[in-house]
Amino acid sequence: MQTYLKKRIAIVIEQPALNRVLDALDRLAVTGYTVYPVIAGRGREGSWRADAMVSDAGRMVSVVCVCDPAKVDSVVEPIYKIVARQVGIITISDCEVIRPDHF
Amino acid sequence: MQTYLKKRIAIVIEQPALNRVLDALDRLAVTGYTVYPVIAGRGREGSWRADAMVSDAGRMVSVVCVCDPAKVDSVVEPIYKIVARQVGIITISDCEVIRPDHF
Amino acid sequence: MQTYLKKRIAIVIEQPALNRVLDALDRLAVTGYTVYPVIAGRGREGSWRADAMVSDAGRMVSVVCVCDPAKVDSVVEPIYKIVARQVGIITISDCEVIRPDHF
Amino acid sequence: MSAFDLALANLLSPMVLFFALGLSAALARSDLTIPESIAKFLALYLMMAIGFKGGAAVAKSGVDLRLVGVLLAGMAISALIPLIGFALLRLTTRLSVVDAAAVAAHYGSISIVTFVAATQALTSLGITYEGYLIAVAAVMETPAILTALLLVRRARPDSGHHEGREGLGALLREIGLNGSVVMLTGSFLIGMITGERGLKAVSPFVNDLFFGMICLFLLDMGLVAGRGMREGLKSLSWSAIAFGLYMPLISALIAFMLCFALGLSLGGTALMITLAASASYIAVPAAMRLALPEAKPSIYLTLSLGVTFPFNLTLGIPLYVWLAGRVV
Amino acid sequence: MSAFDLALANLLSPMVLFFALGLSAALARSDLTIPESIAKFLALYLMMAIGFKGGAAVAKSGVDLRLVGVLLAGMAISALIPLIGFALLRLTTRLSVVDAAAVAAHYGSISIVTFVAATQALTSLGITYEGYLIAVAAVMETPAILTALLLVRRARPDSGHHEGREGLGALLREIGLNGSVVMLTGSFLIGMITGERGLKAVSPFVNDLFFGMICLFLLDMGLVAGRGMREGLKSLSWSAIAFGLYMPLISALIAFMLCFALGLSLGGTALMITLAASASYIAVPAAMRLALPEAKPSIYLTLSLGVTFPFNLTLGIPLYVWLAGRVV
Amino acid sequence: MSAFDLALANLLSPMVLFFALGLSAALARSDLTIPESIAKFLALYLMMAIGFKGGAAVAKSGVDLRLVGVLLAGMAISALIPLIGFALLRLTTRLSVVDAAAVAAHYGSISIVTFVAATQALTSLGITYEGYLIAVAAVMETPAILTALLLVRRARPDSGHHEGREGLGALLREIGLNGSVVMLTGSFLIGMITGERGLKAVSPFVNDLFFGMICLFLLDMGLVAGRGMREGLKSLSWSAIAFGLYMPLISALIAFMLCFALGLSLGGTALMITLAASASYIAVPAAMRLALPEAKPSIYLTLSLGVTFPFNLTLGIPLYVWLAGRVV
Ligand SMILES: Nc1ncnc2c1ncn2[C@@H]1O[C@H](COP(=O)(O)O)[C@@H](O)[C@H]1O
Ligand SMILES: Nc1ncnc2c1ncn2[C@@H]1O[C@H](COP(=O)(O)O)[C@@H](O)[C@H]1O
Ligand SMILES: Nc1ncnc2c1ncn2[C@@H]1O[C@H](COP(=O)(O)O)[C@@H](O)[C@H]1O
Ligand code: NA
Ligand code: NA
Ligand code: NA
Repeated sequence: MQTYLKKRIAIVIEQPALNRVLDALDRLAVTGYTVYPVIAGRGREGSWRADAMVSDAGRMVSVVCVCDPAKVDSVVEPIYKIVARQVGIITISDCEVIRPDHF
Repeated sequence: MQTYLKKRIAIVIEQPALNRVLDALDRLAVTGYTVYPVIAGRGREGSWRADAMVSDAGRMVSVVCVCDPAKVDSVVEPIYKIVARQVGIITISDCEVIRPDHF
Repeated sequence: MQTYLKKRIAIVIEQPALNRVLDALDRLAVTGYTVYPVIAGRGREGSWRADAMVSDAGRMVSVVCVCDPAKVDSVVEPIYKIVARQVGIITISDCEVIRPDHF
Repeated sequence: MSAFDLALANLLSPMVLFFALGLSAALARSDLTIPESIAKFLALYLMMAIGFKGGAAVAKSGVDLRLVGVLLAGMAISALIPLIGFALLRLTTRLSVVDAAAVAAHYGSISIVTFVAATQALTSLGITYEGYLIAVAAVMETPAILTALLLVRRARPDSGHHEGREGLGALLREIGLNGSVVMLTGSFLIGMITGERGLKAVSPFVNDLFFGMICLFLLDMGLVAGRGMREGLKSLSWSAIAFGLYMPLISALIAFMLCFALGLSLGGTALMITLAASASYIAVPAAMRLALPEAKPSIYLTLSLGVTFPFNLTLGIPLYVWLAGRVV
Repeated sequence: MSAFDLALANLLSPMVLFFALGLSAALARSDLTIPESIAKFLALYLMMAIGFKGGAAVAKSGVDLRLVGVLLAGMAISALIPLIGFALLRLTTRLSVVDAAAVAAHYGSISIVTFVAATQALTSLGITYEGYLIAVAAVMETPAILTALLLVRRARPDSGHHEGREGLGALLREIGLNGSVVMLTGSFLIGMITGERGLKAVSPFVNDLFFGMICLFLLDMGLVAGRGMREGLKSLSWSAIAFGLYMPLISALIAFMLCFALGLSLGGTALMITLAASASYIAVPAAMRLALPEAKPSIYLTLSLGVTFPFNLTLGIPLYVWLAGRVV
Repeated sequence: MSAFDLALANLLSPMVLFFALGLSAALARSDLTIPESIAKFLALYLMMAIGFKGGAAVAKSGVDLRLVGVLLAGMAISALIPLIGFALLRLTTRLSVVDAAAVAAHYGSISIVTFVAATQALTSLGITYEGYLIAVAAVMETPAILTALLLVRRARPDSGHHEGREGLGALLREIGLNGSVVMLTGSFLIGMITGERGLKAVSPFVNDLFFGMICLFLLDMGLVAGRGMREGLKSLSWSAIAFGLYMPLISALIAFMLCFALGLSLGGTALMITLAASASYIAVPAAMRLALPEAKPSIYLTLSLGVTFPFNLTLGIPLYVWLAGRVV
């Protein structure tokens, strides 16, 4: 089966800033994204657990966006600007898809 | 530590069609799969949020299946047939494992 | 945008053993991890669904840890010792990051 | 009470106000949400409570022949309304065959929350109704889906292969065993079997809490409807939106005429009309994703949730109660 | 009441019928589910309500010496039953040492839902019971786990290294601080401290809602048990399934004999027998995954949830109530 | 009642004991947890119940001029306390400008659970209070956030660019439309509109269940506070921890003095003092993550949840009730 190389941008970001990331993605030329729940984690800001919180502050979610390798930089840069100020990380990896026009 | 190359097939599919995907995987020669919840997303069908739905229609889940590179085509093809008709995407990427016989 | 190569270690482990994995990661020199919920799956121990359980036994979670390629072995080995005895799998893949010192 | 007084009392009920709260919050983009699992719990609770109470009421009143007639009438309404809806949609809008059939299916089926809101409106007016109406609600959930499938098959005789390996049988099984239908029917049967005695034991749960739980559920419905309006309305044509407003009235009129023959009480008539006028947004959308995946959810969900549900909840119900008064 | 009448009344109670609804839905592959977090909430509620009420009852009746005797008897039963269970399993089935020990641990420990169902059955028969029985339930949760660990160590003296770095101490801490044990014991203590006054304030929550919440919980148990049957039964041998049916009876007989010495009321005796006969499916499975990870969950979960729980809920409880009548 | 008797009665109330249970469980590293969605449901329920009841009370008593005065006083307290808190933090601790401003914002805003616990303490003492205090609670949620932003701007005039594209307007909108504020205000208005009649319909839900639900919520707060203590306290200096203990007293004194002019009843005065003394941990932390992301959540969350909340719940509330007795 013929596949096409794309990039998978994975962002872990604190919940209160999620809308900013999604709004930014909406403004950028990406065809979509998927948001995953996160139930616990540890980073420079220490460890946390969703079940042990009353506020959304400190809780994380994860956004995954598959896009064309040519577009990666134009997507990552504005997102990185948001993430750098908040609690969160960005990773980028390769992936293949079947319908290249979809991404 | 010695590792072995495998393929990671990641499917985002609308909840009502999940059972069809899993049934297909059960019929195929994969050793297992993992289903992740999804809380929000955007695609060609517009954006959605799990917290803002009363029906399972329009809600997504994500299925990840790790399998042998030799088997990828025979797994992806029937799954793609299901996904192509529904709301959803498929991505494939490389990964390494420690117990090659497990996948 | 300049990126740096890291490794992404993904562990699927049964919920009751999660604390052991996290404690091990805390002892190892990793800068953080992210824990994702899992809602269903199939493996050698058969298939399961979170909604169809009353006990945490048999339920899975997924831990993702991004770390330096040089550290992979020292991280995977102790984790593998735990996972090998329990229900669970480990996969390793490449990814890129923007802030290399963060991982 | 005049239709106007009815409407006013309805609009100022806590139920409708909580719906309005949710709607406004969603339209204003507040981050107020009801977690997914809580919304599912509220829906389960609703089915359980309304089913159990209906069953217990039937256990008390006994089953008579009229019950059978009303059940059959309900199924007929559910199966026939989609035909009218489909024809109207094809005439007045540019929806494709599949989209029109999918939308039509929603209007043949029913909305249990609209039903419950109508029962509460009746209760607050001191009007009683036959317990078995809840069984009628249960049997009206699915026939409309079958009609929609037949409509598509007729228009596109080759579409059969789409069900692929799963086949029509598997599809019907999936649809018939839908969780909300099972919960409603099961609770109804348990209520029937355990009767007064059972009802007494669960009464604080299914009766006392009921109103508060519905308020919460309607808050959630408001949030969902508001989001649907924000996202979905722009993709709908005016003719489609108009359909979401006049179709419930057509369905109500059909039920209204049928009710002259059914011999239901005032409350029962009002509920029967409400069932006909209400549109599904739980069972049918899920079934459509399996049976007619090409149909666009943004169309049928927005129409049912963002247009018809708010209309029925606010203006429809008082109108249907008033209409019922013309029958009995 | 004859044993037969008891059984019939029990089978037609809403609780058992909701369990049957869940079971049928799961066996028919309906998509009816109770979200995970709701099931956890129902379990927490159950522990809180039953614990609080037990504690308040003890605050009223006062603590006497008998309480201490009954607590010790409960612990002894929990610690000893696994020995019998283990021997029977090794004799009659092909289960490995580890699997047999893990299964045996479940039968020494208790099922709080079975206990609650028995209290409801007693209440509906107008039979009272000692409030401290709930404390007995709490202390019976864990001794069985220790017995199972000792059984495995005796059979495989080298298995100690398996606890690795965590050590036995850490393991016992993890097991003893299991959430359900903490919730049950904590609520019991709060009930004891705040007594009548506290109970009055929370009564609508812990008393009035109780029956409805249990019905929902049993619906979930039915769904879980049904899925367990569908997936797990095929992997069990007939001799193992038989064990799931006769072992509760053996445990019941042991408790029955002990009860002649304990001087409990009729209701208290019935509950003591029920506790002995019930098998754990929350605390022990989680502990087994940590302490004996080689034991297969498909075996012990299926036996406890898919065989013994349905048996106890339907036929066991009336039998144990009847048995209790032979003691007092 | 002496302050000591008040404190003792408060410490032995089920609410405080459930909080203690959660705290101990978390400190002992038990795996007891309340699922995230249940905690959110409990919070929503709380807002709905307290809001509705407050609104219905105002509908009964009518709106008078005093209401306006008290609302303005509440806003003023909320806006001014952060100034004092900020000055004290900068003087006594090494917190940065941003961290100090963020912490100060929490103490100007309010904790609805502390408020509810105080109402329950009053009820158990047979003391009544003005229904509109809940509206005061709602208006006190956000002014403190604005003060904190102004403090940071003054200290770092260049920091404006940080709001970047979103701008201050968008920020205020996000903060003002926070879910908990919307739920509280909305329910209050619905209570006011539907009055006695509405309250009667939802009373079993919002009144009878209330106490039990609060116990569960406080169990969760205990779990959260315990985890906060375990993880966060070590990163706090002694001077910061001390701030978490004396700041509520300073706020209480300010409210105390203001109350001589407000003419509230005994209960109303106690609640006003409690509101001033309480510190936010839902609305403000979320707002801080958006408005001042450089501020460390480990500082403000630990202080508010791990220090001030437990203090207010156990010792603060009886003290504030006693203080109120000195005013009226
Ligand atoms: N090395 C890592 N691997 C995986 N996830 C991480 C890692 N570091 C941080 N995270 C995630 O990113 C969140 C924020 O990290 P930080 O900004 O370092 O506090 C954490 O709570 C984790 O969920
Ligand atoms: N480019 C993308 N990156 C990540 N997820 C996507 C992307 N496009 C679509 N998705 C996910 O797939 C679902 C269905 O997409 P679609 O079939 O395009 O409507 C969406 O709701 C998203 O969750
Ligand atoms: N081939 C696979 N691909 C993806 N996930 C898997 C695979 N095999 C196992 N898993 C996951 O790992 C869990 C434990 O697997 P096992 O130890 O084989 O029972 C399963 O429940 C799945 O969630
Ligand atoms: Na209809
Ligand atoms: Na037992
Ligand atoms: Na304050």
